[in-house]
Amino acid sequence: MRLEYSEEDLAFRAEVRSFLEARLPSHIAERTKAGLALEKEDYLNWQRTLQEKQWVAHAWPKEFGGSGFTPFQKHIFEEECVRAGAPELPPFGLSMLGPVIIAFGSDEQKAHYLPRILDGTDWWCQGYSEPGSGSDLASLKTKAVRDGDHYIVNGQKTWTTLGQYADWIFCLVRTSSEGKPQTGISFLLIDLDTPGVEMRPIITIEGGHEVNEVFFDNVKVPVENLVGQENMGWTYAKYLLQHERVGIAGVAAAKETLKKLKKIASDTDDGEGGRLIDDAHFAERLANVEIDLMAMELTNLRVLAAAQAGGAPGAESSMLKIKGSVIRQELSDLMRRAVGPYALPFMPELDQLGSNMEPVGPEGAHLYAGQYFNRRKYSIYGGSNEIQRNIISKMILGL
Amino acid sequence: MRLEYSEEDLAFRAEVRSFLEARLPSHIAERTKAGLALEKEDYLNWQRTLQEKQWVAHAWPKEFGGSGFTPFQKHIFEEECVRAGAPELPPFGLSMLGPVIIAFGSDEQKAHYLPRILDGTDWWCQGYSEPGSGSDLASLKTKAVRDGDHYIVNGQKTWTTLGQYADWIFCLVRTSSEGKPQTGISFLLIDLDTPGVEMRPIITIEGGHEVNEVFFDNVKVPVENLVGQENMGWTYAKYLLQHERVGIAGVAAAKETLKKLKKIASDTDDGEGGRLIDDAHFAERLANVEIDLMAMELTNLRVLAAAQAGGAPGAESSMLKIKGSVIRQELSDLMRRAVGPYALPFMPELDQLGSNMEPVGPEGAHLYAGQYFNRRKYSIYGGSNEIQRNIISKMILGL
Amino acid sequence: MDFNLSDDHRMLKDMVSRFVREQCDFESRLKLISSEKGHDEAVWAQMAELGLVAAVLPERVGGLGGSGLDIMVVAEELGRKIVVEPFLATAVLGAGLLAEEGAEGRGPALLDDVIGGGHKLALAHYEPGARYNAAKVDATIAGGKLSGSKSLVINGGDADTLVVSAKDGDKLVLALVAKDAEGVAIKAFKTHDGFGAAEVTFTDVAVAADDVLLSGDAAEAALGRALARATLALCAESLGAMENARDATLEYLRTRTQFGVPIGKFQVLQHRLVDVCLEIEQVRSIVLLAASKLDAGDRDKHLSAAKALVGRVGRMVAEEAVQMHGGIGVTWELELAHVAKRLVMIDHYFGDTDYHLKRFQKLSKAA
Amino acid sequence: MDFNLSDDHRMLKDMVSRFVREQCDFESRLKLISSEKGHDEAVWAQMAELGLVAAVLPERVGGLGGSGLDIMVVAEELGRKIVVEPFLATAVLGAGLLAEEGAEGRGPALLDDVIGGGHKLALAHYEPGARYNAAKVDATIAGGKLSGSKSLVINGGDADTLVVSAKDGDKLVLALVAKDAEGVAIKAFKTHDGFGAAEVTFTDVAVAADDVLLSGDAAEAALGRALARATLALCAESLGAMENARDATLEYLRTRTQFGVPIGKFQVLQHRLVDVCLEIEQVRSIVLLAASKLDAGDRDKHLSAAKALVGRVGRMVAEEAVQMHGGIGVTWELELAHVAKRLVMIDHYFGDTDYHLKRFQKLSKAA
Repeated sequence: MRLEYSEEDLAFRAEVRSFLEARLPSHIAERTKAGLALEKEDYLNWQRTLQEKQWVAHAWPKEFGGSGFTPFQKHIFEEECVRAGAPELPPFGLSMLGPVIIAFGSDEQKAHYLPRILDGTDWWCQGYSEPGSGSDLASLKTKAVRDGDHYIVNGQKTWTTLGQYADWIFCLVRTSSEGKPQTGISFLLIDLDTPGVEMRPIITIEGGHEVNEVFFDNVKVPVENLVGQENMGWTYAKYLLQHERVGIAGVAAAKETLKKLKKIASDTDDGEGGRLIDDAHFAERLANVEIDLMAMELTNLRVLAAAQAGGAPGAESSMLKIKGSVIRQELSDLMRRAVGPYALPFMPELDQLGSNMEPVGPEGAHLYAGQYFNRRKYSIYGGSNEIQRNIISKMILGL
Repeated sequence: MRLEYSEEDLAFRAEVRSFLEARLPSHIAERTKAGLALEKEDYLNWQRTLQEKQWVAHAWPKEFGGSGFTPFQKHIFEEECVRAGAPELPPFGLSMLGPVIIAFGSDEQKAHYLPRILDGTDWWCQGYSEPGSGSDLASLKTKAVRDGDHYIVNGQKTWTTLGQYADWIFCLVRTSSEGKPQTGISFLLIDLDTPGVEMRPIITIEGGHEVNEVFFDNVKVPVENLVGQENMGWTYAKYLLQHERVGIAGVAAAKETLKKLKKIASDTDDGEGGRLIDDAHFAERLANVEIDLMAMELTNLRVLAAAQAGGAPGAESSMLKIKGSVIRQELSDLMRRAVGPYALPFMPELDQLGSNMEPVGPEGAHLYAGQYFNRRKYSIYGGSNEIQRNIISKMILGL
Repeated sequence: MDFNLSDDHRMLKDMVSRFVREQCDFESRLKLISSEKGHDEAVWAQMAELGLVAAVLPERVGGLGGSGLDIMVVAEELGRKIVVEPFLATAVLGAGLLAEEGAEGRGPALLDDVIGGGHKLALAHYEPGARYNAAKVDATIAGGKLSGSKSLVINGGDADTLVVSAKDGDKLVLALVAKDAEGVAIKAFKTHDGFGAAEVTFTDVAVAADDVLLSGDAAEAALGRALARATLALCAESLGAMENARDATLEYLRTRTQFGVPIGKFQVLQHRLVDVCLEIEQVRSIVLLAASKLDAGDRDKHLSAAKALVGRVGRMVAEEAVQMHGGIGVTWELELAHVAKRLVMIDHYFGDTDYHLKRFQKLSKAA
Repeated sequence: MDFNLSDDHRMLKDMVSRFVREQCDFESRLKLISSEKGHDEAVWAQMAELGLVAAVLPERVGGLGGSGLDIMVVAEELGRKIVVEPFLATAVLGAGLLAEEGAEGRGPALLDDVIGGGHKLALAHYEPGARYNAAKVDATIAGGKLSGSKSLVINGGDADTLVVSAKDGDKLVLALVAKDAEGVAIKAFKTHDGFGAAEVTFTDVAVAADDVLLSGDAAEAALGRALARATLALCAESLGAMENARDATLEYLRTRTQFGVPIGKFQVLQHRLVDVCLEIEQVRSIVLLAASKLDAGDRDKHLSAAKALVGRVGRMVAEEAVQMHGGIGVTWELELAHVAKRLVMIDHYFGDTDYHLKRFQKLSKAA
């Protein structure tokens, strides 16, 4: 038993930290720390900078240009990125599609797509969910019918994150309606420039645009865009979903939020001549979530250590997902409460790049209610917490 | 809309209060307020005193010797009794069996049993639950087989409250195994002196003896002890269970406990030179439960008013049961926390009548942990809170 | 004891309920909250015409009631459709103050126009940095000049006249200031729950004797009553919004299918909706109680109990309803998302759960 | 980073685990807690023989370790079967103090006998009315005479020697007092969780120079370490007891049928047990963390975090496990009922959740 990092890990942390200090542009760090959206170019530039060190694709083997990080290195890298305010690169090409192509793609697909993901030539988005499918992903209805050397795709996908920036989409489509719903699904790559594809924004509860719906109207897709075998897509999709997600608990981000929250609570007048951090009710909630997070961080490290030793995290990911989302949501609740009445203003224009609008109340205060509402998604997306509990009940408890 | 009691109700409250002041023996009041068990004689004496005013059987019509109270009068009566420390008379004969005999019994049964319930000649207990039945009451297995003009009863009942004092037991027994489980059940009255009946104590978590299990080994019960028709017992049982329970939320008792809790918190040193009631953490919990209880009291009165107007409380009883048990359990939790380390001593001898043992810590402190553990039963008995939620979901929400 | 609404209240409730169903539909609200004005003048005019301002004012000034229950009945129905028209600011806060028995100067004469919907009001009271502390007033009136800053003035960008609190020496004064008076700077903005508010700065604004509505103890007491009425109205609005959220969730559980069955068949969701229902019944009780105590000596204890419980349950109902809706629950296009935002943001007006829990503790210990 | 137990710790864990499974069965415990003695001397002798006292003491005094992890490993396994023998009082508290580097007088020489199981100890420190405040010491030593009262002394009725805290002027002193010394009055009783404790009064009890174990800053520091070790041991015991409750509940959900199916088929119970499991994992993490910090500068911050979380989760696990067991869960005959009592009562020793939350706040803000 040893709860400290190894010398090698500490050296790696130092290397990452100094790289970030040297290379991360301050305007990106500021916006990321404030929780504001970035431009596509910001992501791409940062991706190119990281790839100089081959630090972009953590789920890929080194021979394909991946980082080859160990689980602890991934964790340390993520912690340092969050701490410095480096943007989280969208996972769709790098962490989702890439591993699927490496595992199941043809040599031509590997040769064509992987380098373009790494250098940012292609921005990918995900076409899994449909309006009717929700937690029951296998019930998807988008159809691909073979017609010569093309598929003709019709249907609708939704919750397509950052689809507005994307060039390509990887989709689960139904190629057969025989047998169980899972058996007739295929994994298809679609160029978003193809005629018949339409992307429409979904505005989320707090007023932001991060997700989209995608409509397919007789979209012609060449058969060589099929990954693996026809009707085997469910296997690839599960592979993708089960793919180890070091950061699923969001510990690094939560620690940064906690720091910010403590700073706000220290700076905020309680209205009665004291500081909010000395208000017993507020301080109790703060202490409880801080303790939960301390425990969560170690729980996360325990799972990582098991992964490092070659164990495959199964239901543990579900545990991390549930508790991690609860803690991050509680933090977002405390953030909005901390600023009191100044949580009320809704000022999206203020957050646009180059805005010279004046804020109401302390800097950033107007953001926290929006973030609180937006963070409700943590317990919904990627398999709701209810689905995660079903999984744990079955896998760990055998109920 | 009028949230005040009527003049008549206020006059009734005054009458009850002065009767209690004049007639309730102080040693009974003291033990009841401390939450200690009473002797059988204490209950019987108090029942006889109340029956001088015909104030004993609230669920019976006046012509059978019942009180004829309106729902509000029942509520006021209960409040005053709890406030004064009058014991709650066991409901088995008065509130459970009595109404069933009045509704479904023969004239002979009415003439024989009802007066003996009223004057305390017969102490009744309940034989519904069985070790395997739990929330699934209809799965009961105790069998009664007709043999001439007797039934031969074999089986086991459990959770028989105050059975150690009882003369008779009313039982649900299986007289047929055909059809749905509910259809073969009969309602039988059994003299506990009959050969083959054995009553054994169940000691509860905190060390008290308030429930029992009853074993029936070839017990001969005359057929005239059958209530209503054979195989119709489920109907009578449901009638009994649904019978309006004014006090199901336990508001009156909870208000007294809250008063006691506030007194303890005011009297208790926080160990740092202040009073516990000024400790922000404790005070916050106290305030939350006090507010819940204020709301609960009005919720209870709203249901009563609906009953007064002739409405039949159905799922509302389930709501009162759930929220009432949660509030009373929270209060019992705060009681044990209030006395800090003095919750630890386990001194059952101290609570025996006539004990001259010396307590450890403040008077009564040693009782609260035991009460907290005992009160876990509130969310279990009489249909667990999970069963109540199922009922509400079905009846109110239609899910 | 009788929990039935009187015939008058029943009629009032039905009228408001019908009106909001017909005139304050969600599609219109979506457009309004993105418009500069933020609400619909025509709808406000109709609301006034229906007597919704009058409903919360005493007969003495041409009103129709003004009791706690009047406020509760109207606000609950408005809350049910999260109506954005300035009922709280103009009727409950502003008109309520103008209708005070001790009110003087030009204020009371404005009432007819306010009741008719032709003149809108706002109370400029809380100050920057005061958080929820209503006792902190640093704005001053000296030599007929008002100076100071007011924060998060509800409807502050839209009101024709502001009722402003300030100190004249040690004495609290409530004075009327026209929105376009010299020295008034109004910075208007929207709130997350779709309402309008403003930061307002007063720099040597002329206040004539005729502008002074109330002063001294009368002003303190009137302000206390106004804040109590507004707190009650917000609690009742929250109750209406909770019932909207509950009904929408129940409907969703009945109709949304997953894994081949309506999701309402899943016991976990059933029990969570049951708990939501239980808590809403508790909120109805505490709001009724607070309404009945609006003119009682222990008014503030009951209002703090209500606001604290509304804050706690409001968050629970909002979060549970959104969660049970899944992804669709976090989209701008869904009414429920806006209901949830109103439920949560109500905690940020006139003192949050913590503030009112503490006030309740203090008042409950004293009692 | 490595979360695997070393071979030594693995062996220790397996040994204790096997021992308690074989020797500390529930039937025996039920008899013991109703006996006057309250525990089994033969079992305690075997525990000592197996080296469980030595395990939590440094090699310097003939021990085998004494690290946070040593304490955690042993206490967790004892907690799993809610073992009533006086490990906490004698080994963790008493022997730990006797083994302090600065310890003087006749105390250190007692250690061999203590390690061998022939001599039992108790720490008489907390005082009546002090609640959880460990800093309040009103007992005095003056002119070689000890006077004062100590409250809820764990194992106080059974210990051969008491380690007593008292003030000599401003200076804290830890002194040894034989249980049968003149002027010692011991009122022994049982606790709800089946352990023994006592109220102890000292009236002019003679304390020779040889009886003084530690004094001044050394005594303060040693006492802090002893309370930290005991807090850690209790947290680890709670963790073991939680896992017992979880396993028992899982087994019950699998085997108890209602409405024709195992109750574990009900989604509501599944999800609640999942939440119990999640929180127990969190407790394991925080106890590990606290164990690793036992000799660090921020020891108390981590111990308070652990004790606060253990208190919160302990209550939750106890209540959920009992509730899911239904009626049988509240009977004396069921092991789970006693596990639940231990889980809840642990909150009442060495500071409850509120106490440790507050201490954590203070230490966390300072850090």
